[in-house]
Amino acid sequence: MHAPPRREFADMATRVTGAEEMIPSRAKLCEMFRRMLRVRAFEESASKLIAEAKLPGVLHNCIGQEATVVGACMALRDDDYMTGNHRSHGHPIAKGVSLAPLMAELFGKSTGVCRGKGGSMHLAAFAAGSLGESGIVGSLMPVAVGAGLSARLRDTDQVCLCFFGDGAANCGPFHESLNLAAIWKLPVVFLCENNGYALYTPQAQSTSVAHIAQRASAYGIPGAILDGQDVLAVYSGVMAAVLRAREGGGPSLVESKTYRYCEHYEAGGPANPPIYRSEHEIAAWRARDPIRLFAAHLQSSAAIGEREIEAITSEVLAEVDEAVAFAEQSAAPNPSALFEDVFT
Amino acid sequence: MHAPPRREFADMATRVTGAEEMIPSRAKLCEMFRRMLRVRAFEESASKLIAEAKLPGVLHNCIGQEATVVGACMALRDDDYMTGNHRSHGHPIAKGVSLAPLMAELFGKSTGVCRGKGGSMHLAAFAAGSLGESGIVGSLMPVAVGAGLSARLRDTDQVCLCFFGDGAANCGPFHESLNLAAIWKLPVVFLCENNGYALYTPQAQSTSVAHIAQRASAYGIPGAILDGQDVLAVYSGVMAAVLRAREGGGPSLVESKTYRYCEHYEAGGPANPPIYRSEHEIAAWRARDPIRLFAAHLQSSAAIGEREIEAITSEVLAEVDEAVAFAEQSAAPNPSALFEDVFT
Amino acid sequence: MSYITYQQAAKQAIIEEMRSDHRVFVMGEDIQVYAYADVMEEFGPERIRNTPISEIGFFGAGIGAALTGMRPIIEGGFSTFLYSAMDQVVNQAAKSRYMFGGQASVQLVIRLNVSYATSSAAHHSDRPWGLFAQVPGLKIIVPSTPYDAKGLLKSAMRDGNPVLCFDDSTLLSSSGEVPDRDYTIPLGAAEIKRAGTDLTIVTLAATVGHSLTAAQMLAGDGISVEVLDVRTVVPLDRRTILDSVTRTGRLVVVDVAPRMCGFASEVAATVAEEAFQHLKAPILRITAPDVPVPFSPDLERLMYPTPERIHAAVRKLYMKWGRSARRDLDLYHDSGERQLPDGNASSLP
Amino acid sequence: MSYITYQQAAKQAIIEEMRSDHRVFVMGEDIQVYAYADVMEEFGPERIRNTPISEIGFFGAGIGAALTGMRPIIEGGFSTFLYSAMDQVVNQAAKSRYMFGGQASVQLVIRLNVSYATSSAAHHSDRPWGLFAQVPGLKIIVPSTPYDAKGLLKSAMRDGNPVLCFDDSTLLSSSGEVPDRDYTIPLGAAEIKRAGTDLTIVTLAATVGHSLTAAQMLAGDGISVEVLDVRTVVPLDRRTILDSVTRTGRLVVVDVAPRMCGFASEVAATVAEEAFQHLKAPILRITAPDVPVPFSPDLERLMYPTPERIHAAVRKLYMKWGRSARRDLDLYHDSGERQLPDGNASSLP
Ligand SMILES: Cc1ncc(C[n+]2csc(CCOP(=O)(O)OP(=O)(O)O)c2C)c(N)n1
Ligand SMILES: Cc1ncc(C[n+]2csc(CCOP(=O)(O)OP(=O)(O)O)c2C)c(N)n1
Ligand SMILES: [Mg+2]
Ligand SMILES: [Mg+2]
Repeated sequence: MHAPPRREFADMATRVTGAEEMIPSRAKLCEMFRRMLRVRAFEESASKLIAEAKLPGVLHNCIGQEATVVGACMALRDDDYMTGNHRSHGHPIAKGVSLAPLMAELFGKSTGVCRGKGGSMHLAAFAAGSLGESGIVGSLMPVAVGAGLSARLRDTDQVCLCFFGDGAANCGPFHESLNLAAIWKLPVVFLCENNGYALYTPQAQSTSVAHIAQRASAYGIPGAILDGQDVLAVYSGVMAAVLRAREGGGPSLVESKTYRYCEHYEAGGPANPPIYRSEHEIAAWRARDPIRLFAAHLQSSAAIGEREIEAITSEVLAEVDEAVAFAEQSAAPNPSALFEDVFT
Repeated sequence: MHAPPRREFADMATRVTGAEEMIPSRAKLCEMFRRMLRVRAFEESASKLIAEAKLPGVLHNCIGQEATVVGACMALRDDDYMTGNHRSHGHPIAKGVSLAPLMAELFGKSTGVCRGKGGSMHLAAFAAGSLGESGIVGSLMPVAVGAGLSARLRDTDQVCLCFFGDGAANCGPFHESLNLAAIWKLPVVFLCENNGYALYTPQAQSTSVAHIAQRASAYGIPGAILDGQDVLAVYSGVMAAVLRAREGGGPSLVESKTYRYCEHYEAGGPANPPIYRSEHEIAAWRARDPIRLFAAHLQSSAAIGEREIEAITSEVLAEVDEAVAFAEQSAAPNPSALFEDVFT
Repeated sequence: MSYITYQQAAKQAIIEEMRSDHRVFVMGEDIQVYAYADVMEEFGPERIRNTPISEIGFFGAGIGAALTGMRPIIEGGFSTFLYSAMDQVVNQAAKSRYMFGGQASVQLVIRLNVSYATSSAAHHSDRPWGLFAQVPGLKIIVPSTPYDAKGLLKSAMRDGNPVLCFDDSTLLSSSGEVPDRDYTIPLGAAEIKRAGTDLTIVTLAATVGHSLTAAQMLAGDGISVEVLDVRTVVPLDRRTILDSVTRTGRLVVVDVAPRMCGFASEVAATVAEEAFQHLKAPILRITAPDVPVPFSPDLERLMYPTPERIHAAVRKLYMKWGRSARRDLDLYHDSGERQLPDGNASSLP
Repeated sequence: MSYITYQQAAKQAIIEEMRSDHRVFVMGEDIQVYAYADVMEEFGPERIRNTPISEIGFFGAGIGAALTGMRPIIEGGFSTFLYSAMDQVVNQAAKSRYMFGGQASVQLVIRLNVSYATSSAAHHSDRPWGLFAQVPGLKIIVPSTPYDAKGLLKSAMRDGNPVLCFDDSTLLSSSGEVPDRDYTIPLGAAEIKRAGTDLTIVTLAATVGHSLTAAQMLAGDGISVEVLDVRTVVPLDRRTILDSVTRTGRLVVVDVAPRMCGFASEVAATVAEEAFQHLKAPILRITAPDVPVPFSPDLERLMYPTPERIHAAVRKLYMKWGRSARRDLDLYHDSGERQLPDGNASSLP
């Protein structure tokens, strides 16, 4: 069973450094909360739309993993890079991309962030540093290394955050990417969203170590395990790795233990998944829902009051509704677009 | 600098188990010595032949690495499997394949072990368990996993020995193979012939760990570092891994520190290699020549006398001469062979 | 005889083969709980083997197992995942037998889901049978019916060579009569799906059905079309293709794959070489254009040959190059800038 | 103008580009001490970057660097190492621009050594330009002279798209006049290397030279041959090919790559589609047979087109289908079992 993380995981990371950036400002806390809500509301809306057969293709939703996705991206600067995978919507949203062109992309519309050509699995927003998501597991890990290399060669202090799943930790690109980034000391943070499963395969069945982060030792780089349901733990853990990378300390392997509530993917029609995880396990993780946890923390620490939380919530819901309306009203791509963008 | 191993390396492995097979019989010691000589004499002869433009293609010789190659193969049973790489001649010789068809293969003759179609880099002798060598770095590592899997599925207790170089330790197939073998507990022994360089690249420049064997921890399997110039250290170290594999204990990652005296490859014409290693380093390794070390050990331990050593030596030299004569007298492949063996 | 789907027929082939030969086993991601969940009890997790996401690793393991006497089947997932294991497929599976002078047998079947027309975008939509046909040493089957799915797969499993089996996802749930008994369809034998005298359509996979529909429509126009399903790309049944074109004098090749250096090019080139003297009309390729697959269904639906497009293109060709057409007329070729699957455009850049 | 080798010319293109644009850098195995040792002082180890044996890793890193504004050149080594990085090349480099709706530019050049005829056997001898031409989104250049090597490579580096540059190893040490100044050769522009009226040979790489030699020999037979070097496989200059065949009426395609679904198939298909009415003879492909490359020089030398083989095959074709040949004669086709590069055999299995 994929167990919810114990608190000490988070401590491992937060112990690393005490830099100022580690403590988010009130504005940043608000923004974190807003982005977590955006991810969830966006996906819940998309989920409904696809069930109604209003969206083409399939969706890989990350509901339940918002703390990991947002905590990690919020540790980046706007000009930092990010690469993702098939579980794709959360990453650009967390990086700050606005919802309307993302939603339009799910509809395959001309106003989509990729002009309707990428769809759910291949969102990208280069202006926001989002270098793309990918339908091929592990395939953007070396691309992230290249973004880090590019930052070095252009003499900027940009960092690249590379999201990947627990399933990707057993593929060749993982190994080559971590070794390359390590020997070249590149500013890359490899962030494993360990949600316990690759499709229906539990991590323990596919992986020769208990924790993905243990593999850091094979590359002589720091490894950390974070409580992926605690956005602040993720934020500070990833921030430590980002700061290290930015200062020339090289890459890190950060593992965030989290969970997807939903099925591997959603499409129109009934999902009818095989039984591969227990109700008990799902309940245990839902009990530590990242948004509820964070809301409670914000209130108990008096950082943000209930009123503000409600305000943010209704703003986000309105944003999502607007995004859907924008997408629905947008035009389909022109047939000539079929031949555009193959080459410059 | 790639330093000759200290003695403790070997001890790490020999401490592992004290099974009977670990102590080679006198006959086995003779055979080890004979095979080491065969490898060297075969390659020195081939080296001369290619310099005289009597052989097509290029050769990757392993002179200097005989203790590793032979020590490892002698830890196998005849029905065990072995896969290799581009530095290829030593492996089948050490596995017991006779020299004539191997030499004929280097000549591209019809009597070659691969009918002249494989050549130096692609020797194979399936009857002897040699499943092939490969021109693509790392490519036979997953194939070795498959041989181990096959042994398991056929319910035999065969083991597969997988040779690879230090350069292969950074490629995707390495990672996927070790993880697969580990989670499936397959009878595979991954043997890294660490000769310090991949072509002109020193290991430290390409590899994020000091010792390849350290990566064993990323797969939850045993790792060992052996004195690759000491055939008995290699033998016992690999034997420990082989026995473990045969008993269902799963794979091991064994690193044997060794050295190639010659250049990466030899062809007709002057080599003119760039300077990438020091004379001093070469001398330090030559001072621990594996054949001389073993000969000295055999004599000092009174296992084999000088006369016997001389006898074996002249037998081996005669064998090589016969192999060359056989190869030279053999017919070129018939043109129709071009179209044979594409499919069954 | 049972009336079952293409997917069921393929699985039946595998299950029967597993029952009759213990050397047959299956590897792939998530297959234990998914595609083979219903036979786990019979075969167990050793023979129905879940793999990590390690295409290099388990494709290579399949090769190693085959080299040592097993008969693995690899469930490779989507066709686009093949590229992750490309070195194993091209350098090892395809070449080992040759390089090792016939010592090695790579009795291995790799099944791939050729998914397209489902808004999955470019990472899940390749139709790469033409690409792999450039690799000597691989056989390639592309069944178009449940009957063929079972019969070809059985032949592939017994063939002794590495065989890529591309399953057209648009056909997976199509149904047909399939014998319950053991039978095989030889690799390299095309099937004449419909006889005709005026023009030959050579095709494979889902466009076999589309071509038959188009042929029906063309019959209404008074054009008698022969439809040929090659069934296997390698070996390619050139004899049957040439015989047909020798009779009809006109060739159209239909394929959902990109045009450039694809299956359609090979068929066209073969006929232009070996049946030239019988040709009464230009050869026409009706294929997907040379672009990655877009996500938007509004774009993707423009890409593939449909019965209507095949009908229109063949009709147009025949109007210009039919029985009474003058050969010297240079009217046929619009020089459109792009190749759409209406066969109607040149591919000039 | 300097009289330099093909290899030197290509390197000159790269060095000049590195001097004029700091975003250009090179990655590959052992390049610091080998191919680029002489310019290490000028550019340093950051811009001339040694890599581990990690083709997935450093090909992918090249893509990531290109996506973020750099202009990497990847020294990929032998063409057969491409397969190790195939997913990066096909799924990422080729598709990113399209999938991301034009946001991405993958201004990346991947250089490959196409080595053959050197007894290196099947793991080091592929000629896979046709295989990669099946992948929409990749451009492919195949220079045949020092002049082209520099000019095409410069265009490739400035093109803004992923370009595979295949260097024919048999040409690397050939020499020719190369301008010292900056110049480019547009991608997609074939070159008429020799004008002729009776027959067109379309070819690329080393067989350009062989075809020119053959054309010289054929002139002695009274056959006037036009020789066309396509120079780039993608984009393919179909216009020049079609214009030539329109004039000569006969087409022979010569290629060292395997036949099936290869470059020769594409050229043949294009002409059979778009210049059919001008064809006076069957198209002929003179290619390597569809077999892996054997080690033995006695076998390997049978594989590739040579001037003599091209001469003999074209002569034979022309004898039967020359100016006065009767079109209905069915004499031409031997039904040989195998395809040898004498153009003389059918490829029936
Ligand atoms: C190379 C490759 N192999 C297989 C797949 C099919 N596939 C898509 S997602 C997935 C599971 C991925 O698991 P993980 O990396 O843990 O991400 P998660 O879905 O859990 O977020 C698989 C097997 C793929 N897309 N690419
Ligand atoms: C995939 C691949 N990349 C690159 C090469 C070129 N190459 C051949 S041997 C070699 C070095 C291998 O080093 P190592 O694995 O340490 O073996 P060694 O030569 O030292 O025995 C390289 C880079 C190759 N053959 N295959
Ligand atoms: Mg997962
Ligand atoms: Mg080495």
